[in-house]
Amino acid sequence: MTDRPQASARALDGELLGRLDRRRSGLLVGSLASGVLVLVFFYCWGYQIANGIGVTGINRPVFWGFYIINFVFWIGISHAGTLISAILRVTKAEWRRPVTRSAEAITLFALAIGGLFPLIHLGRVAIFYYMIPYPNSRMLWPNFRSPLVWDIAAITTYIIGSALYLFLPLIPDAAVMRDRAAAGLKKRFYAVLALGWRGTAQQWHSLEWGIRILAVAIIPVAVSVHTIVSWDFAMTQTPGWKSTIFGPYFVVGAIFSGIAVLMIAMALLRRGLALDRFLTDRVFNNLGLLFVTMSLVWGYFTFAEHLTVWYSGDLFEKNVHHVLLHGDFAVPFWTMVVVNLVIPVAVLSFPRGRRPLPTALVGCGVLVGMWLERFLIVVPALSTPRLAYSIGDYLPSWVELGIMIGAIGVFACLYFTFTQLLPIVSVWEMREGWRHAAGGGESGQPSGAAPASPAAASPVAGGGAA
Amino acid sequence: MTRAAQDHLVEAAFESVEDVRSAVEAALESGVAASQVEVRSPAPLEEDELPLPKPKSRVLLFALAGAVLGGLTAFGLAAGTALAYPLPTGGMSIVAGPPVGVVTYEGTALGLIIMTVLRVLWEGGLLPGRAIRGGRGRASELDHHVANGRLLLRVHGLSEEQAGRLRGLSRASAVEVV
Amino acid sequence: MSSGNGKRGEPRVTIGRRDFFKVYASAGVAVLQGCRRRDQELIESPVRRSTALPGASVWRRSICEQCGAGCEIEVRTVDRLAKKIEGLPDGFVNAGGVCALGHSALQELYHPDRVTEPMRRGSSGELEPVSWEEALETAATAIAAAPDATTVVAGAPSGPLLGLWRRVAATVGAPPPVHWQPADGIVEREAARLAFGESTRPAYDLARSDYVVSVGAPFLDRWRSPVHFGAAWAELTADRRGKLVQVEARHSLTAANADEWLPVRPGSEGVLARGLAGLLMASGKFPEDARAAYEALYAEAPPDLAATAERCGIDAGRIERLAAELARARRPLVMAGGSAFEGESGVAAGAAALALNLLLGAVGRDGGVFAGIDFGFEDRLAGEAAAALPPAALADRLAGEGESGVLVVSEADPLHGVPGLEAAFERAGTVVVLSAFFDDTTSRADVVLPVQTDLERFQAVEPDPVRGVPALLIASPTVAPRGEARHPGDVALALAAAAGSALPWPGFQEAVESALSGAFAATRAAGGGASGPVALPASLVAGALNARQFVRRTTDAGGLVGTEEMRRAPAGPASGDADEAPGPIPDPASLPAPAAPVGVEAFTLIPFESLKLADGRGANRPWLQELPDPLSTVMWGSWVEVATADADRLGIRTGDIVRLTGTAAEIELPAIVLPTVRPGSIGVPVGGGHADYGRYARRRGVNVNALLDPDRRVAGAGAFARGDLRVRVERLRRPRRSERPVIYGRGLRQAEEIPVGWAPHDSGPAHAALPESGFVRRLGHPRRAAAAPTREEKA
Amino acid sequence: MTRWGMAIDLDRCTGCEACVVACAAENNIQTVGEEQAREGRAMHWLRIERYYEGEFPNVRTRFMPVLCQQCGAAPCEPVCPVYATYRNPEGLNAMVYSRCIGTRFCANNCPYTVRVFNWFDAEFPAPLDSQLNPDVSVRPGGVMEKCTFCVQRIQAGKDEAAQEEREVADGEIKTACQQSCPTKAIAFGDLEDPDSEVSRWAESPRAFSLLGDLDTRPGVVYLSGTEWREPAE
Repeated sequence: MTDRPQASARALDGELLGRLDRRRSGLLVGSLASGVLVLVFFYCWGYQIANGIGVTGINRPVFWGFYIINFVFWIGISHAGTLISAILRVTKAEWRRPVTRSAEAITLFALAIGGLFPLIHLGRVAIFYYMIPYPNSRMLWPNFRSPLVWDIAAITTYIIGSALYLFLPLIPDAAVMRDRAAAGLKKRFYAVLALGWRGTAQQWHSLEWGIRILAVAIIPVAVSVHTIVSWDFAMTQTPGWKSTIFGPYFVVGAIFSGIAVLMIAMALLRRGLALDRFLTDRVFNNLGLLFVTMSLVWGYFTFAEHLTVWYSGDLFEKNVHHVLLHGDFAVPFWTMVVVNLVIPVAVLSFPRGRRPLPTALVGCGVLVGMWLERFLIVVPALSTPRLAYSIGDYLPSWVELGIMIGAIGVFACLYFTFTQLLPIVSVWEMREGWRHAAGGGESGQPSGAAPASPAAASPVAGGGAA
Repeated sequence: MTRAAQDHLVEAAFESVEDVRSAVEAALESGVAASQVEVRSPAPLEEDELPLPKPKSRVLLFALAGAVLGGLTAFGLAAGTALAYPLPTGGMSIVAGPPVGVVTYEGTALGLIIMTVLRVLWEGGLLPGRAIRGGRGRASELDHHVANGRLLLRVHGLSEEQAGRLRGLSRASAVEVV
Repeated sequence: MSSGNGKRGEPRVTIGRRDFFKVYASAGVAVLQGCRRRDQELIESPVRRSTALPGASVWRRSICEQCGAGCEIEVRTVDRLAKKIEGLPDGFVNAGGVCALGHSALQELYHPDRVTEPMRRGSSGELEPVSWEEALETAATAIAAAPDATTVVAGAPSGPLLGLWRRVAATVGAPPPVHWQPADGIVEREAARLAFGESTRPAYDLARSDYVVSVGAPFLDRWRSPVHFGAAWAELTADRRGKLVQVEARHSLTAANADEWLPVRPGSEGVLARGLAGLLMASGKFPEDARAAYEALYAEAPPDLAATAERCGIDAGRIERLAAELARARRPLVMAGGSAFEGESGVAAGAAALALNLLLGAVGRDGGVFAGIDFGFEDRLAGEAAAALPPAALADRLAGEGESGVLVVSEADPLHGVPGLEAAFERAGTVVVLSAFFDDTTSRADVVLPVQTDLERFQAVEPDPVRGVPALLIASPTVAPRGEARHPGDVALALAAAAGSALPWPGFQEAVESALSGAFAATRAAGGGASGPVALPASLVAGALNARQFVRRTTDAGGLVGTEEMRRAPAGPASGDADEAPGPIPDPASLPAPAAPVGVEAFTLIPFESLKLADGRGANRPWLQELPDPLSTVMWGSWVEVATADADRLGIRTGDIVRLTGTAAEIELPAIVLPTVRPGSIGVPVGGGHADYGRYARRRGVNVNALLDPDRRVAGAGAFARGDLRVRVERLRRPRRSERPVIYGRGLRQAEEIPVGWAPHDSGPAHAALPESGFVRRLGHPRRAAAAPTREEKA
Repeated sequence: MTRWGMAIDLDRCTGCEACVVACAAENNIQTVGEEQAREGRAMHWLRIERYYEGEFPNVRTRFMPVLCQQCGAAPCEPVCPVYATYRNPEGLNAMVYSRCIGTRFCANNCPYTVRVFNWFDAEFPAPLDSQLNPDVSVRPGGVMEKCTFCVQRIQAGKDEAAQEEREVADGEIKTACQQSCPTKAIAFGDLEDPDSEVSRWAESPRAFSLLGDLDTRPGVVYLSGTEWREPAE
């Protein structure tokens, strides 16, 4: 009775390990290509540090520009992983298994980049550490009343939490890599990462506890991070920013853009690593449903946001509202609405739209749309201050564009390297899934395999019920 | 039997949990104590899959302690800093509630997360310099079997006779026995 | 009395009397940080030894010579470097105020592109540094070789320095110098001569008037003394006691501040004045002799209301109401001046406006108009030398000048001011320029003689007689001169000496002291009580034992200042210093109206002096270049003001590059569309587009003077006519990024929209009493509608 | 206790901008040049806002000098993460240049948009730097700055009074803008002193606070609102 599933699981096991073992030249090429962008990133940043923050296009009154937009954007992307993977883990959704690792990696790298942007943005980056609370000779600690210090607290927590949340489930897989590697540098590398993991019952038990607690703990952290990012805006007096809805609005937007980038990453991984037996259509279908839900929720928030402004008739708020909907920012605004709401709903409402390619394409659109959303939050409000005499405008400089594109390169480079070095699909969690499937006895098919089989749904259902 | 004689170690890699279970059952029947048995698996096993005592964990306790610790630290940092440097800004009170609350919240989460991970590593013997008693957790020649999805049974502190018998028992179902 | 100077609050060691100079030593004012200074700048001052501690502030009195107003200033110096200019609280003209241009004298002084050594054009054709002796030798040789063919152009305001130039020119045998000055002043004098019989710029007592009609005079912009008139205007309108009506085609800063602005058709200002006169006479509210005095001036009857309204483009009802208000006012006053009077018939228009004062009985009464008298130190220094020539004489002289001609230009930039002189400058044998900068004229010089700026000089200034009280202001140098720069008066005397006809004084200061000494002697000789061009009022010399003591006292006291009692009415048309017998003066209403616009693109160009660049001298100061023009809000560069209606018609948006085509030249510059511009007219600030003039001015903006026709003259005034110029306007293109006008605070997007009709201070109520400090004790609502005049702040 | 405040009579302001240049001269404010100014980076601490009402020919022009309002409840202060700006005991929004790291958050949160930023290091080509006021630091690039109410003058005034063992007299301390104003449209002094000139101006029925309904409790009070009326015969 257990023969067949076991044999099947062994086969899948072997296949998965084989996939991970195989060297992918595409990944190497990707790493190198994105490495060039990494150089662009650091050249532009170095140029800015050498010449002054004035090499950007920001001005008065638009004191914040691309850097803050990208900061919010990347922090939003970071919600791809940890939050989504945590939610799925907490709800014990079986189909999370092939997804979590890649999602968590996205989080960590996006967060690292997002966390850099406020530093890039500083006028005097050399003394950024003034914001960090530590005993110092200046006799003054940071001002905890500033949302920026909340940001530091939240992002530090989130980045540490995300790194650990990525790392903890990675330990058994590092041990797998270690034990499969021939002696040498590679083995030593994995040995360091594995920390002496052997897979004993106590280790598994503690690990499961740890993951369970982290998954629960990381959700409120993730929510707080983007809420606090939104408070960088909502705490001000600035018309167009001062809004109570911003916290949840930003969180939803973050998850939305996070899923978008996750869809893209998974589609690429599935294709690039031929992981279609593991990242099944079922996974895409489920994520696609979540995606369209977030799109609708985002649309709801956007509507609510602008409805209240429009209805209130507040002079200053209406000025911002006007340039957004009808004025100079109308084109990006309506583009945003189309790619964030109209297209996702139109495509993802149909099962056929929830296949890898369409979801990835929709995800690309949403990324653009969510970037635009951040742009439309930052720039129109600042360029339309209360005193009309100071009305201004903003065009980014090549330095800002270089850093923005470079940051994408940094992300890609990190991600490619990570994929090359470590299992991008969590091996032990897959194994656990297959074991559950086998143990559940409802089906001979392990989770994730044989997408065409109607029985494939059972692990998901079973997981949900458990 | 002398103590010196009871340091034999039997390791056997199995394909399935059932095989491990029979081997463990056989070992226990042959008078091996449960504490001498160590099973390494490629994925977590269900608690009742093996007739061995359930491992215990205090991760949750430590997590809560970490949360309290982190929260208090953050509160002290935020409120204490404000009191140490009472600079008025924006007409707010010196120790303003909401900001202190926000920082405390993050500190709580951070303390919880760090303590959780530390405790997990501690309990698993994964921290540098912390080994687990009785040769557990040491590297084995057969670890690659675990890596490749098999299970590894290790029985420590056996006499030569016990070891021999156990090896015999295992050979029937095991993939490899040392 | 220097209580107002305690502003720094630094402990004070008073050294001299009456603000001659004040020393404030400060124990605690240390250099906070960051002020980097080069050691070589700390040159030992040859002028005075400071009694101050290093790092301490020393306040020194000086006189602002950025324009002819003669504001008295205090200069804060620290370690012998000038740091800040403040108005002298009891300054004769300015009473503590300083304008933007005045502040910027510091940047003239410390400009990085100053000329600080004499230069001569070498064999290579380039200017090369030479010694003063060589430079003076070269210049003097040329002058001595052809004294008759020597043309002196003096840019200084009238006063002792101009007198000295007259004297020097006469001594070396050259014709009288050309006094390079704005046409406006000449027209005003000539108009005053016609209306009042005395050729002085009228003095206006704005502060005590209660109804002022300013016909074209942009006295809050950059006209005569904006600081004095600003303060007077504030008194006039304090608590809305008095009213200012600005009659001007362009919406100047004065028009913007006026209680009522009458945007008359350009060139019709005089007609409006005549029309008002008709209405006023018809009102029958004025004494018969006033009527008679006015009517005697004109051969024609004033135009009727309909004709006036038609010519001026102003609603007849409005003119009628204005006349009625004027007739009812207790102390009405009419001022005249500005670019409106720089048209060909400017004198007639100016006279028509000034003559209204005769009718209103404003001549010689408080809140009225007075003669702009001075102590005559220009003539005292000039001696027997003939009067200076008006600017247009330069063109006439140059036209007849051959290659042997010598041009001596002192502190003037005629090549920037008037087109068509370049060829004559090229032709001239030797061009000697006294200047502190490589301006357009200096760049063409054969010999460049560096001169000192205001704060480096010994100063003797007869201020613009805005108050009707005569004065001679004297001040010692405030800081050491930069490089080898010398006083222009000293240079003039040195030139004369080198040319072989030395004057008895080694320098300008000695010349002034000699004139003072002479005035003392003449006054004593006249035996008290006498006054006039030779003697001074006796009260001023009383108490001095001898001329030497009088000179010492006068210079120590910072000059001679008259009293209110010395004010007097102009001599009157019948008796004045007019050479010809009194008779009818030209009536602007009977002169033909300026030619009607040809085609839709024909506009009347109104060149104006902005408070940033003035006549162009402000263009080299970064502070002023970056100062937003208060109305167009443009920084850095030139612009053309276009009416909203015209812009809509021509498809012009703010920022668009437009081309203005005059008779001889065309210029391209960005347009600023404003709702305040009179349709059919365009305004362009003068002072931009220098070929050189230092890094901040070089090729910055465009020079609207290029559109002038040097053959057009203001009739009867010898000045170039700048007004009533017709130009064609065409839109060229959207600006490239580097062409966009720099509009304050309004970025790429809003460069096209200037918020209109939204004054945020009117949009909401002020907040309630403040719990924290409680400093606002009352809820104050802005009152848009007329509120009862309040006096509470004045108490 | 002192609360420094300013009152500006808009009915007296002609928009002549003498104050703007006086401020630049007193406070070592850099001029940024044409290119930077075009980018919207001019650094005036004080600007004369100009508004038009109506259409030709019945256009009213209004000028309003806008400078740091030295708010009692300043939105700019709490958002600074490093205490580079805070409310000092005399009611000034102190700006500590050496602490500023250039987040520009304060400037975003200023409803009056009066904060300016040093996008580059200041340049004063020699010998223009000879003019720099030694009492005021030259700000490095990457640092926010704004009107200080001429705090160096306040300090000097208090020092002098302290040396002479007396209180600072009303009107003794003048800001640079106030001092050069030809029409004397600006009053400066202690708002806590009910007899000071600025307090008397602030009590005027014409007085209002700019964007007063934000309740930032500005230290700058504006006076505006009367129109000329022909006196009765």
